[in-house]
Amino acid sequence: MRLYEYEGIDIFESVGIPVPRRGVAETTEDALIIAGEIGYPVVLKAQVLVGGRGLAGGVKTATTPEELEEISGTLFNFEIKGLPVRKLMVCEKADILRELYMGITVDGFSGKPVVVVSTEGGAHIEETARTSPDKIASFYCDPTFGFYPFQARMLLRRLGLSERLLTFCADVLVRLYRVFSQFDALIAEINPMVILKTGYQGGLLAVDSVIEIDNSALSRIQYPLPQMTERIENPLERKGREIGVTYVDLGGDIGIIASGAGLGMATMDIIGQRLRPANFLETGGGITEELLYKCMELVIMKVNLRAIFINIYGGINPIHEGARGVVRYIRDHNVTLPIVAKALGNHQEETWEIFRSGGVHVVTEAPTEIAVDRLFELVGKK
Amino acid sequence: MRLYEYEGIDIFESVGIPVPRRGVAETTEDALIIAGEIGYPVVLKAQVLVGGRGLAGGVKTATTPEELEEISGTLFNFEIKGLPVRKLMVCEKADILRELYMGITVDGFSGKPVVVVSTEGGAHIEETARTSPDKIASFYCDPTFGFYPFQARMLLRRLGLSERLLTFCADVLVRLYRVFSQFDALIAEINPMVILKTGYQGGLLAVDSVIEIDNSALSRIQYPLPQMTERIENPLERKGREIGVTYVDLGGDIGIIASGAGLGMATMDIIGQRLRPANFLETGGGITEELLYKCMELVIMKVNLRAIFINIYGGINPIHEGARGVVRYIRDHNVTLPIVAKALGNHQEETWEIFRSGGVHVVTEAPTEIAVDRLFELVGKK
Amino acid sequence: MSILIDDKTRVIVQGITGKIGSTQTRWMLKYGTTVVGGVTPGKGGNTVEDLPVFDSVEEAVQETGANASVFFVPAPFVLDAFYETADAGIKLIVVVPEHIPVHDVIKMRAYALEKEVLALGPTTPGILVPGKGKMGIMPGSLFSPGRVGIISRSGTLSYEFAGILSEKDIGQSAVVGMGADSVILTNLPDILKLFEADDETDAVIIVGEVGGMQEEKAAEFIANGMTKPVASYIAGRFSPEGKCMGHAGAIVRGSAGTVESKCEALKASGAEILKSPIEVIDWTIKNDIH
Amino acid sequence: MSILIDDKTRVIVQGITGKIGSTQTRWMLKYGTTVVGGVTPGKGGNTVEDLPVFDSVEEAVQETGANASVFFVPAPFVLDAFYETADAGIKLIVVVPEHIPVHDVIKMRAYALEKEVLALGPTTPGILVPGKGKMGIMPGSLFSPGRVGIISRSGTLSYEFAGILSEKDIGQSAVVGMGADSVILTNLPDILKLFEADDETDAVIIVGEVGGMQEEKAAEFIANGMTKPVASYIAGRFSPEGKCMGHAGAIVRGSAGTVESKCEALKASGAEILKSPIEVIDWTIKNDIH
Repeated sequence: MRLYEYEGIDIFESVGIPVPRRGVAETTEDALIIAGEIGYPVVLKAQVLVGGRGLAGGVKTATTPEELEEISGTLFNFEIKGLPVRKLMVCEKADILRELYMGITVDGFSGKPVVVVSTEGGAHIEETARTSPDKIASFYCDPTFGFYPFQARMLLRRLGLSERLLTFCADVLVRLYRVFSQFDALIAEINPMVILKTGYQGGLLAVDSVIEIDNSALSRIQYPLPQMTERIENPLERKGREIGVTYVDLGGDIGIIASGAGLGMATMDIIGQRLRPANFLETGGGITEELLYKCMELVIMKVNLRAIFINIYGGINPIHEGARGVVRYIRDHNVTLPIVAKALGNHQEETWEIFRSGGVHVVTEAPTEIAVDRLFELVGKK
Repeated sequence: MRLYEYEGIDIFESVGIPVPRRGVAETTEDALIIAGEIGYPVVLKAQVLVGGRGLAGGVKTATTPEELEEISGTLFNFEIKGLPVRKLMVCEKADILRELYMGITVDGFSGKPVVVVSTEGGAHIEETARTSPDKIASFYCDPTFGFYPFQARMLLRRLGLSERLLTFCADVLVRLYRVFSQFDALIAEINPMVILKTGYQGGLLAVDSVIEIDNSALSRIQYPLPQMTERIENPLERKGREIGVTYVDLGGDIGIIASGAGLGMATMDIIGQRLRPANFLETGGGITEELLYKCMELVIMKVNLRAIFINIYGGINPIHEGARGVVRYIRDHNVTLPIVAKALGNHQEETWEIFRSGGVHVVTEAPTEIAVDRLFELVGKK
Repeated sequence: MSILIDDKTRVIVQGITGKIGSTQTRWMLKYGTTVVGGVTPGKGGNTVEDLPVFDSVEEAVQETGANASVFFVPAPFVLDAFYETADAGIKLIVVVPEHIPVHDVIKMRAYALEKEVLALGPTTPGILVPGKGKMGIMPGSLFSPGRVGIISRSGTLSYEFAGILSEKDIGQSAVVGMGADSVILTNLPDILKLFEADDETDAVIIVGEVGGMQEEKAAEFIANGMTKPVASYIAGRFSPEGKCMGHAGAIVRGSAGTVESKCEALKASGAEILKSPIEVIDWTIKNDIH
Repeated sequence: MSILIDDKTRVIVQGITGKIGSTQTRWMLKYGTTVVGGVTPGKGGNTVEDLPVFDSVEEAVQETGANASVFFVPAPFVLDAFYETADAGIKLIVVVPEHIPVHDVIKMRAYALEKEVLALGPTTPGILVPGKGKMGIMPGSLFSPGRVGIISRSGTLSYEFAGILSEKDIGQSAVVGMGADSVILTNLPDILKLFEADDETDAVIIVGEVGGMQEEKAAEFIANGMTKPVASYIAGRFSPEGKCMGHAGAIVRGSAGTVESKCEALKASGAEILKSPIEVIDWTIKNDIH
């Protein structure tokens, strides 16, 4: 689960990382009040769960209430990469001397937390990584041992940091690791970590936050977090989360239900060569009659659907039970859309029989391509 | 710092250990209200920071409000091992089937946390350890790795626990280890851990707590704790804590100031053969002029003092500065008590000179016995 | 000698008393696997499918001589069970459950390396050696004995490939599910190494997917001296891009992780790229694999 | 060859820029110790007593060839500094500071064992080898070269014994402060072992105190084959009892920890018990130690 910038800043503050004075506004009136308390100039930052906000114009400075009103009004009517702006973070304007980058993620291949720092913070950090790798330093942690200040200092010294800046930045980096660890984060990032012209707050200010929490760990985090479903903008995707499946909304007209992400992606790849997927629903390993009933309901919500393609295997999943759910849905709602199902593995014969009883076109051969041929026969070209 | 039973129970509750319904009363009126909410019978437990309370009559059951009033009145006028009873914990009476013991401490020699469990909980656990060691099982933890449920289960299986009791007790034990670890505890103990006759709260209830926190770690504990000084009953010992020294109040009439606990104990041992120490003040390694001025002030607060014996070494401590503080105090307050000082090490000559300028009897030979001979000459027999 | 599972493999099932654990135990026994017992803390003394259930792995190992374990343990308890199993001396662990926190997985991975345990998963269908046995949830009917090894990041997609091959009478020497999570307990090149060394395997299929660096690293291994023919299919060509926000991952990974980068790396290493699963049939014909 | 400090010992001072660190560096240099530099993070590039200050131990070791370190680091930062120092390859660490949380000490102890570091403290006056050098805070003037080893749990009490001996012209081979905390980084028997093996030591004095099991364990070591004469003084005979509440410690320790139990164990092992420090003089005469 991705956190909003302002939520991350609150978390940074709770572990003692220096952060700007700020407030969150849902209206221009709120923003005016907050700015009044902080004092002008203030920075207005659109809160959206997507990267590249700054380059897209979602961050503006206001030096007077009048300017703030204008900017705030614009931002609240703004969309960034298709996402509406519902909240603004209003914060003090930092007196920037330099900008650093600090980020922690899990390296998938080594299976270790990796701490990345750079003297060139800001929006272009990935480009810096490519063009000036000497300005980036990284450290792979032992997940059992953790990450200690001496390791942070060794890392930061590779960037040439020294004196108070060295120990202060090391302190922040260790606190960022604490966030990473206590919040089961996949990403914990401060970009930029601002070095101020003044000594205020120890001379450092974390003016942005990126925190993504591992969904599998949400229930064990000892911190009040919002509901995961609240922050899914797409209503169909939200419903998918609610019933416990992965649902991705797409632009086409063929509904896809698959068990397993890999099989689902392969199915999309095969279908996508000739037809356009409307969505992609991956059941995971928890198929029941009830679940597939709900999956059908969700997939069919998509308007202009021309057909449904079901691709499931009986390994951990009792696919015969799932088939019962599909057929029950078809009967309850008199579904007339063409449905093609490929279902193999444990209980396959029983599953075929159930599907056929509901008018589903069953394919019994292994290659998904053959089943998609069948689908193509039924619906024709796009 | 030792915590009161009720403070420990609150902490147990915060980590999910099942605990009884309860309240803390400072008056009989409070106790009646709490008992009314819980329902009779209730157990009244005197809150004192000393062991052996149960055997000393500090725990009583009340079955009616009248009985409660009588017991409460008695307990509030009670002293246990010299400590006044200021608070009672009023709690629901557990329907006891069996009592277990669970405790975690640090083993000084191996330097490892050791988890101790027994099927014979209650006040006589130490005797059980001597007479029936087979009813006790213990496990030495790797401090870096921590303590996991599977280890708790292995330990508890050695006591013959099985089925739900095995997994539930393992769960409690791991949570107790979390308390031990997060609170930098020297001791974290549940005795008894009650197995209830009913399934209420999973069938377990931690009805007593012993938690002692490492004083050196108090500042880093993320939990609202009382001030250390608040719970020192003796006003002189409390003042010692406030000025940053160790002060132990004793029954005699010779004041002792020493640098270093070992030297201090040896000094008491030597003095104690012929005279009676009034107190024992250990400066630690932070001697300054100001500190010794305050030490003199504290030691002299003790009534009926006949003499002061100072035994200090100049290693980490600037003893010449300390001597200045002693002499300044003598002058400011026209102290006429005989004072004997042995002071050796760095800056010793300077120290002797300063002491002599204040009328202190200086001994320059190494054996403390010789200095105590000098003290004996000055004050005679007890 | 097949890889991972052979005649000496004695399997215990952790979480055997759960619904999935008991069902899958039945399927494993039916497939001929030497399952010798199960573990569920607090359920010791019971039996499931006539197998003894123990409270601890230590006891299970002592009583049954088990040397391999397959997990059907609820996600929050997997880390604890993993430590217990590694401590009990078991050297092959298959972690079937999904939704295990990544921060737990990285600890398990470090522990496995330290204790020299070969562990697969999480979110793996397990291992199946046709005709010998299986640890996990692969549906036995789709597999047949033969000489092609399959390594897959996806469970059901591994069934798909085995199914396609089996229908054409091309059997498998072993099918290994690595696990679908972003961090897995044993990396792809280490499995590839087992197949390269296995005298019952003639060729290997890698079934990968978008994301991570496993396939790129596998390509390095292939380029550095894999002698057996390799075919690879990478799923996710038409998958919508994630709304990635953090830079840290991108900095660490560089350009790796896309279907293109994986296919390029594998192609450069000499592996055959399959654009669609069914192309695997042509590959076997071309390479005279049967 | 003296124990712990010899001609090859090159010492760095961690926390050298602090008040105590710089003062004690001056005393150590004055005593003839080979101090080669210091470390204070963020103060690299400065000098103290003409010695270079570095930001990290790694750098200090590279630049100065240091192989030993003495800590004057504030208590909250000691654990971090200890890990850093052990990782940098230093094999002798003296931790002078007091008030270090026990939970930190047990982690340091485990790390020292893993990395084969000999560490003393916390709350230790350090090590002094008369005429050769010292690491820590012992006041040099009280010590003189000779052939008696002293191991002490208490700082100032070790000075007392050295002072008493030196006044009678009985010198010391080395004086080792183990540290006064309930958990220390190296246990008493391990130091005793060094003196037993040291050809410059003829006899050993153990200065103990009430509490813990160090002296009882030392008695075991002595009984199991220590060949040199040992005298022991245990402080705390007249100390008031602590208001102990928890049972766990008592269960783990049994009856150990009292002055009586320590004296009994040491006496049974063949050590001489000194009832008062001054009795050490008679012991040296009786055993012809000079």
